[in-house]
Parts: sequence; C-alpha cells; structure tokens
Amino acid sequence: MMQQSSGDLDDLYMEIILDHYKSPRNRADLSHISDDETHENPSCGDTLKLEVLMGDDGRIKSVLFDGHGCAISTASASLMSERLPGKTREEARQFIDAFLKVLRGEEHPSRLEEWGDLAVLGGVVQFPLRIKCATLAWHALEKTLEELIP
Amino acid sequence: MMQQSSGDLDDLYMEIILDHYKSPRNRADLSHISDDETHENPSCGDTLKLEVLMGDDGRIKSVLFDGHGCAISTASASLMSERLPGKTREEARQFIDAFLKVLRGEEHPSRLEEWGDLAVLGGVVQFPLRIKCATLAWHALEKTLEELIP
Amino acid sequence: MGRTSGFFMTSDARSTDPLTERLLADPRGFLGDDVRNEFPLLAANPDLIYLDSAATSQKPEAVLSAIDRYYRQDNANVHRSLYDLAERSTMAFEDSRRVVESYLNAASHREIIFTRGTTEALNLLAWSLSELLVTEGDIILVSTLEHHANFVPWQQAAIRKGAELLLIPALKDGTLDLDFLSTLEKDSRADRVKITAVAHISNAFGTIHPVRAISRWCRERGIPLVLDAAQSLPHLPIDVQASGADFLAFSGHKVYGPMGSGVLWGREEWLEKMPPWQTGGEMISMVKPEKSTWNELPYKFEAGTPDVAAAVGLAAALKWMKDTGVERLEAREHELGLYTYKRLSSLEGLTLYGPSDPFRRRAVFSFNLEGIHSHDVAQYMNTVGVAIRSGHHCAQPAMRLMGIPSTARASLALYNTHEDIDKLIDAVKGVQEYFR
Amino acid sequence: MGRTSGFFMTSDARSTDPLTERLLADPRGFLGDDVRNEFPLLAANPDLIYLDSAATSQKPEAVLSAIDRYYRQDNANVHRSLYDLAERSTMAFEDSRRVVESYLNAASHREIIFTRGTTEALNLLAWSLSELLVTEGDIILVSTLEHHANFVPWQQAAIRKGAELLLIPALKDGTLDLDFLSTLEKDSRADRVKITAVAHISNAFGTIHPVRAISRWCRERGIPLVLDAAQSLPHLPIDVQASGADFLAFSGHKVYGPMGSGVLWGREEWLEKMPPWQTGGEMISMVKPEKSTWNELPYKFEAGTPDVAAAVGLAAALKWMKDTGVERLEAREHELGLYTYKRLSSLEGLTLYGPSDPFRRRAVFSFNLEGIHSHDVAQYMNTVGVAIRSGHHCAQPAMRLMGIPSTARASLALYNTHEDIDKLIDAVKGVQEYFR
Ligand SMILES: Cc1ncc(COP(=O)(O)O)c(C=O)c1O
Ligand SMILES: Cc1ncc(COP(=O)(O)O)c(C=O)c1O
Ligand code: FES
Ligand code: FES
Repeated sequence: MMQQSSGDLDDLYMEIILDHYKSPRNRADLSHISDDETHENPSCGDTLKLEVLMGDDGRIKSVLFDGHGCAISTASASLMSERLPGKTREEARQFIDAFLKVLRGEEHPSRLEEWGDLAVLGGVVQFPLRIKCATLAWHALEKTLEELIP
Repeated sequence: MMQQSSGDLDDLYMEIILDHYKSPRNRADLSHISDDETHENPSCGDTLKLEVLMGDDGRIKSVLFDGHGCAISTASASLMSERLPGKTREEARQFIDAFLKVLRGEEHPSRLEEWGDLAVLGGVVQFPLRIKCATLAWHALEKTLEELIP
Repeated sequence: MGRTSGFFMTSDARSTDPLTERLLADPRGFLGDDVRNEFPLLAANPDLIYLDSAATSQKPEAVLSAIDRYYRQDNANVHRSLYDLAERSTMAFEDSRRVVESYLNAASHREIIFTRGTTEALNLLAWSLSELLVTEGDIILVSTLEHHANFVPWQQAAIRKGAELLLIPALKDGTLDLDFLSTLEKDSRADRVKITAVAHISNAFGTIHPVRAISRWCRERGIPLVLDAAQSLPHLPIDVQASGADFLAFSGHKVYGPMGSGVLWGREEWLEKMPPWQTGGEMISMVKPEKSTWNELPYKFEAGTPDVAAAVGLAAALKWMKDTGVERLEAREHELGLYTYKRLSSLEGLTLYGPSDPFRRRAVFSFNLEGIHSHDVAQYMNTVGVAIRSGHHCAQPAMRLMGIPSTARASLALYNTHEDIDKLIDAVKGVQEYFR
Repeated sequence: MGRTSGFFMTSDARSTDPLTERLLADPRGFLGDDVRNEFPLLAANPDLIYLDSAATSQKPEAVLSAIDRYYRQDNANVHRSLYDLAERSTMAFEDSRRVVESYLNAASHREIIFTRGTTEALNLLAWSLSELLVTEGDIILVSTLEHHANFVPWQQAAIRKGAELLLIPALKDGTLDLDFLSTLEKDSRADRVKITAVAHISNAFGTIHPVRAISRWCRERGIPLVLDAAQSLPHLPIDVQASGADFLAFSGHKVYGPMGSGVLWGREEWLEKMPPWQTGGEMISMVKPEKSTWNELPYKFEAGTPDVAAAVGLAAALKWMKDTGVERLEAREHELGLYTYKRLSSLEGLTLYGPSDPFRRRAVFSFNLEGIHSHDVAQYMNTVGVAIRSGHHCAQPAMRLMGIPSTARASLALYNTHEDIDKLIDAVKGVQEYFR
C-alpha cells in the first residue's frame, strides 16, 4: 500500500506562502547585476539575484530580488526581504544563521515562532527535497553581505 | 533440484585417455626450445612445447611434446603424437582441420570413428569447458607446421 | 510485416507508417488495460498514476520471478568453473546475451556487452573510442538535446584529448537543426569530426531524432555514430544492423528490466580495434608484470564478476516484450501518446515543449504551467496520486536552449491507460486552481 | 568486547585473540549447522557441497526477499523526485548507504560509494588516484599476490602515466616479503611510491596480509593505502577508521549480498580532492558546453541511475551478518578453517599452498594433488557433488611465483559444516583413486 509522505500539502503551501508567491514583495528588475553574481540552486537550476542597500546608519535599508523560482523559494525571498531592513550586518548574519539551523533540522521549527510570517517556512522541513528552495535566498544574502564593502 | 551436466565422467576420462595421461607417449624434455615458443591455453594457464621432426621423404618422422597439462590435454597430445608420423604436411593439416571441426561442434564426433584411439577425444565435446584442453596440442601443431622451413 | 518495419524504418517520415494507420482505425484494440496487473507494484497500488517511466519503468512479474529464480536455483560465479551449478549460471548469463543479440538483431553475441546501464556504456565508449580515434584539434559531435550521460563523458574526453566538443544546435520546437551539418562541410570542420553521438529519442522533449539522416552523413565520412537508445528501446522496435549506427546503448531498468542492467552494442570491427576500459578478472588473457593481453569479445569489455541476475532479468524483460508483441506495444503507446498530446495541448496556460507534429515525438511530455513552477506542479500532483517528474531531466543544455530552468514531465509506458491521462489532465486543472 | 576487537586488530599477531581461545575451548558451540537452511539454494540442494564461496557466496532468504520487496513496493528512480514512491526509493537507497557506513564504522555516509563490485571500485581508484597523484617516474606499489582486479588497473594506470608498477615480492609460503619495504628505503625508491594497493586476504592462498605493518609504513610517508577487502569482509569484522587504510573495496556478492553490489570506502579528505571517473546524470552540479562542475560526495562518484535493488540487498546482507553476530560467524569459520587445514594437510600426495601457520590464513584452501591436474580434480569432484574451483584464480602473478599454472581451491563460508569438509576429504581420496 502506498505510504503518504509525512507532510500535508497545506503545511507546505500555507496561505502566506501562496500570497507571497503570487504577489512577491521587493521583487525588482535587477538586470544591472551581472549574471556572474547570480545565485543558483543546482539541484533544480533555479537562479536568484539579490541587491542589498545599506543605510548611512550601518543598517540594511532594503533588500531587492529578481528571479522566477518555485513558490517556496519566491516566498522565502519575499518574506526575507520584508524582514531584513533595519538590521545591522551582524544582526542579519545571526538571523540567517538561526534560519538555516532550523531548515537543516538542527533546531526545532518553533524557534521561528517569534518571527511573524516567516515562521510559516518552518513547515518546509517536512519536505526534505524542498529545503534547498527555502534556503536559496538566505544563502544568497549570506554571500552578498560577505561581499559588501564594509 | 540439481540438474547434472550432460556428460558422464567416464565419457570424458575414457580408459584410453587415462592410460595416455598416466603414460604419455612421446613426451620428452624439450628445454632446448625457447619459452617464447611455448603454446598456451590462456583460460587455464597450461603450456605445451612441441617439436616436429620431418623425414627426408617429406613426411613427419616424429612428434615430441613437453608440458604438464591436464589429463585431456596430455592424452590429446600423446594420441596426436602417435598418429601423426608418416603424414605429409598437407595430410597433417587436413587431419588437424578435421579434428578441430569435430571439437568445435561443426562436425559429428562419428567423423573420428576411423581414427582409432583418437576417437575417444570425441567425448570431450559434451564438456564445453574442456574443449580447449583437447585442442591445445593441435593448435600448437598447426602453428609449428606453419613455421617449419619448407 | 518484418521486425524492421516498425517506427525505426520510417522515423524520418510522417504518418506513412502502416502501423499508425491501422492503429488510427482501431485505436484501443491492441492490448487490454489489464496489462497493468502484470506489474506487482502497480497492482498493489491501484490509485497510483505512474507517469515517470522515462526515469525508470515498473517491472512485470515475469522479470521479478526470473531474478528470484536465478538466485534460488542457479547462483554461482560464471565462466571457467567445472561444477554443474557454475555451468548453469554461465548458461543463464550467456543465454541472456543471446536474447539481447536476437532482440537487437545484432550480427553476433560478441557484439553484446553487458553494462550497469546507459551511463556506463557511454562512459566506456567515450573513453575507449576517444583513445582510439581522437587527437588534439579533432571534433566530437553531440547534440544540444542530450542527456548528461551522452554529453559530459564526451566533454571530458574532448578536454582530455585537447579536442573540441561541438553541439548540433536545436530549434525551439525541440528538434535538431540538421542544416548545421551542411555548415560544417562548408567551413570544412566536417573533416575534423571523429565521433558523433546522439540520442534516438530525447528524454527532455520526446523528440524522435532523425537518425537515418545523421547516420547517412556519418557513414559517408566513416565517422562512427553512437546512438543513445535509453528512451527509444522501450518504445520502438530496433534493428541495429539496419539502424546505420555503429554503437547503441540502453538501460534495462527503463525497458521493464532490473536496475543495474544495460547493454552496449557495437559493431565487431570497431570493438575489435578498441582498447578495453575497465580491467581486472574475466577480461584478460595473460597478465605479466609489465603488460597484459586481453580476452576475446565481448569479455574484453566486461571486467570483474558480472551481474548475472541483472542480465537474466533483462533477458526476461525483452522476452516479455517480444511475447507481448513489440509492435502491439508500440502501437498502443503511440495511440496513447496521440491522446495525451491532444489533451495536453488543448489546455489553457500550458506550454507543451517538443515537436508540434505528434508523429515526430514519443512517450515524453514536458510542459510548464503559466506562473507555476514545475516543482510546485509535481508536488501538488503527488497529493492526488499522479507521479510525474520535474526539473532539468539531466539535460541542462536543452533547458538553457528553451530559456527555462526546468519542466514538468509526464512519460508513458505500456501500462498507462486513457484513464491515467484523464487524471493527469484533472491534476493539471487542480494545480492551476490551487495556485490561481 | 568492542566491534574492533576482532581479527582485524590482531591480524599481525597470532593466537593471542581471545575469540580464538574461547573458540578452541568450545569449538562448535557458536552457531548451529542449520544456518544452511536460511540459504534457499542450499536448502533445495541438500547434496550440494558448495566450496566456492570465494568466487561468490550463496544468498540467505533475508537478502532475496529484500530485493523482491523493493521491486514490488518501492521501485522508482532516486533523488530529486517529488512523489512518494520516489521518496521511498531514495530512502531505501540512502538507508542502505547508512547501513554500510555503520557496518564499516566509516566517519560519514559521504565516504560510502556504491559500485558494481570490487573491480569497479578499484578501476575508479586506479583512474582517479593516478590522475591526482602519479606522474612520470613515480611508483605504484602492489603485491605479487593480488587478484587481477587489484593488479591490472594499477598496471594500466602506470603505463598511462609513465610510472612504474612495483611488486612487493612474496615467499614460497604465500606470505608477503615485507623486508622489501626496507630495501625500497635503502635505495630511496620509497620516495617515488605514490600509491600502495594490497589485498587484505589473498584469494589465491588465503593468506591474511600484514595490513598494520604496511599501513604504518604508508602512513609515515603519507602514501594512500588501498585495501582490497573482497576476501576479508566476508570473514573478519572490519573497522575502517581503525584499519590504517585510506580506501577499501569489496563486493556484495561475496558477502551474502546480490551480484552487482559493491562498495568503495575512502577517507573524505582524499575523495574530496579526487576527480570523478564516470560522468553523467546524478554526479554533476552544472553542465555547460565547455565545462561541468560536480555534485557533492558521495554522488560525485556515482554516475547514472544506481542499482538501488543491489544496494538494498547488500544492506540486508550486512544486517543479516550483524544480527547473526559477526564475531560468532568469524569464530565459526575460523574453527572450520582449522579443521580443514588439519585434515587437508594430513593427506598424502597433497600440496597445500599458503602459510603453514593456520592462524595467518582464512577460508581459502588452495592445493594440488601429485600427478593430477587441478582441472581434473575439480571435474571429478563435481560428479560427487563437491563444487570447488580450479585454475589461476585471477592471480597469474601469484601462480607464476609458485611455479604452477593452477590450483584446486576449496573456500569456506558460514553455511559450510564439518560434514562438508569430510566429503571434500573423501572426494580428494576418490580423485586419487580414479587417477591412480
Ligand atoms: C536519453 C537518456 N540517456 C541516458 C540516460 C542514463 O541512463 P542510466 O541512468 O540508466 O544510466 C537516460 C536516463 O535517464 C536517458 O533518458
Ligand atoms: C581479492 C579479490 N579482489 C577482487 C576481486 C574481484 O571482485 P569482483 O569480481 O566482484 O569485482 C575478487 C573476486 O574474485 C577477489 O577475490
Ligand atoms: S524548485 Fe528550484 S528553488 Fe524550488
Ligand atoms: S586444464 Fe589446462 S589444458 Fe586442460
């Protein structure tokens, strides 16, 4: 008899995720960024470009992204871009770190509970093959922050 | 249930074969022949040296062999060495050809019936893995005749 | 109607095939839908709509029991052993080779080399043929639509030899642009081409490539043609002697046989000249410290203990296909393909890739839904029991050509039915609804 | 008693092993003879005395049903597919990898690469390691007692790279002459050695080679040591981290698993640096016309659709061994080996090859009868139901060393009994009578 996968479809595609997929926040045309700086999920071939603007106060002013990935990667980028502004680079780094720990299964998804809408991404851990979708934007952000001139 | 192989052991090791194995005719020390001229059955690693002496009348005077192979290859060499003397090279070649045809299954073993003791080697065709044993000496003879100065 | 009268002989033409015409007159008369019950996994999962046979096929009872029986009755190492059990095992192995030989209509059993699958067969070829034929400045010609298994090994061989990997371009409809061959002649690059390797059917778009035209071009120039038949052998009768190819590779697991089984067929003249690839037991004649000599064909290319059970299972699969009737299978699938094509291409918001001429394609249907990512399509379909694949299908260069990262892909085998396709169509509508 | 307390840890010493002592006190108490009944082929052939397990083992019911169950319940291609069936298949595959990881006590699942068998594993290594490490004038060190699978691939790599294949010599008793290593140091050839590859147990003579001494020598010089464990894994508990080796290869079919299964274990630091060998699907990251990049470990070394059923069957075999108790199996076999040694060596007109110290050998008994060729011995024994092997056992250099073309070889597995050995002894006498 077929044994169904552990996760229920609606645990993956929560309302909030579908909303951000259909109407992504902070998606912009970033064609001025060279293709060499594209971030990629090699397991599916999807790509993402990211632009981080810093304010004079050393805090992130805005995060923009470009790319047409799956619902999970798009919603994850969109949710991330909403949440990041206002943080210092160090705060952002800790934030990324905590997120990736949950998605890698090293911490319980409840860790995300205080993160507002972002918490819905905790449901992805039940779908191992989609974890790379949820983390694509975050790895991209990690890399972008590293490369930012201090 | 186990299915026995088509051949019976005594069809392979006929009296005559065992006799020639235990008391090979025309086996001699051929250490004066170089190892490069050794004939080999690569599937088992056995080797054979052969010396053919021609008479003034253009007929084979004697065939000597050296080597310690299995019962089949030894008996085959021994039987061959008894039978060959007196034949011209052309006759020997036809003889070899006929023998190999039987052993390859291209002709019926009854073809060997008029060949005296040699006929017993016809039983080997029921043991496919031993056919190379029976033909080793004959291939060696074929090659030796080719290389004989005319 | 001879065995070569199937699609292979007419693959460059369209709809002149008598089979197709007979079929169109009596679309579903060839084989009952209860063939599904011969496949234990499908019989045990009546709600599963399995549409990923291009990745791997399910196995009929006949194959599973042949494997099991081998281990229970005949298991032993092969060749050179003098006890009955080993003799039975050797016979099982060599008889399987004869079954493949006859299925492909090869000239001799010496032309049949057992491999783990298409990938291993193509790696063997890429290494051995490039050792034999390719030097600096030469060209290895493949197509833009290849599976990575018929792409990366040639690319690596080219890098190793300082040669160039050249790609036959493809058009937006997923067919090859053979005008490129004339271009090669004009700028005289044709003279530098030493090997050509193409798929018979594309696993990304289902295109049947014009093998006869390519093989004619190769033959005129004495260039060996390697055919990746991983996607065609399950669907078309193939006669290697009539094929015009010099080598052909396929995987048993895609043709109702077990995993770990596969075949490289090659013309004896070529195989004789080629150096062995893997070395070790079985494939040698004499081993000395400085140098070794090789066994005769096909053993020269089969190093180590072979997977006899896999060979036995593959032979059982080919026998099962033959018994069922390769042409009947072909007709059934073709008809189901026409139905699938018609239904999918009539859907709104769905882009179907590959040739628009349904007679130039087979069994594989790659598509995308407007505004919905292929992975989300597949994820949704799983919940309604429809198993399809999404991704780049190991054909990144082909995806890049279409300007997409991935597609959703439904692929057919002979256990699929019209009802399966109806459920697929419902599932497409469900996805569109869910992500509206 | 920890898992590393078995023979491996003491393989250079003699008879200090607590296991051996326990065993000698209670020789047959470890496992009943009815274990034979768990092997369907043996159960169905009560008159068969199977003494060719060094060539391939018979398979227990647990293995056959694991394979069959996989095809009936979980069959699908692995990785990257979003439907439940593919997820189950992927889990079955990766769980099997974890079973191997834990059986070998590897540091990570990334160190476990599935291959078709020992031969494929060693071909992979010979290619990839020589690409990484060997240039003109270097030395690859193997022994005179290797199976062709651990000889010819290194020989060919040496030829390709303009390097030298050097052989650790062996003594007439079938043990390695390790003084040679000191010689290498004196004439400073040691500095040119880039790879060492030896068998753990010789398939020709049953010698347990002094792996610890060799590995100490290699470690001091930073030379990677490749261990061919085809003949040891079925008989000894092995802990790769404690082994001192850097790579280890074995075949599933010799260790109660299916044909077509095998493993290459390698230390992650090495595997990371090594280039892939076969290329194609699964093992890539990005494929572009000019160049490709590779997937992470272990997938970098697993091109194409893997034989999932074989991996599942191998895992079932290792689990079965673990459940039965590896140390109990070892003790049983060791005891039977001592009995075999004693009985064979007491026969007139029989030359037994290999170490005269029965504690330095295991499971394999190569012999010749005075005046009777090994093939005639095997042929006769078949008629009385005793299945042994005769020939060069894919070890021509080892045979040459002994000045013989071939031997008769009886080899043991845990389904063999004292009665089997008694029948073997009777059969030897029968042969001597027949050919008297
Ligand atoms: C066209 C084509 N070639 C090669 C392969 C590789 O086959 P395998 O993974 O069985 O080696 C496939 C299967 O995915 C394929 O579709
Ligand atoms: C010591 C040794 N190495 C390698 C091999 C080759 O193993 P396989 O034929 O399973 O690849 C064998 C098996 O005969 C062996 O005994
Ligand atoms: S499928 Fe590519 S990022 Fe989700
Ligand atoms: S076994 Fe070698 S010739 Fe007969």
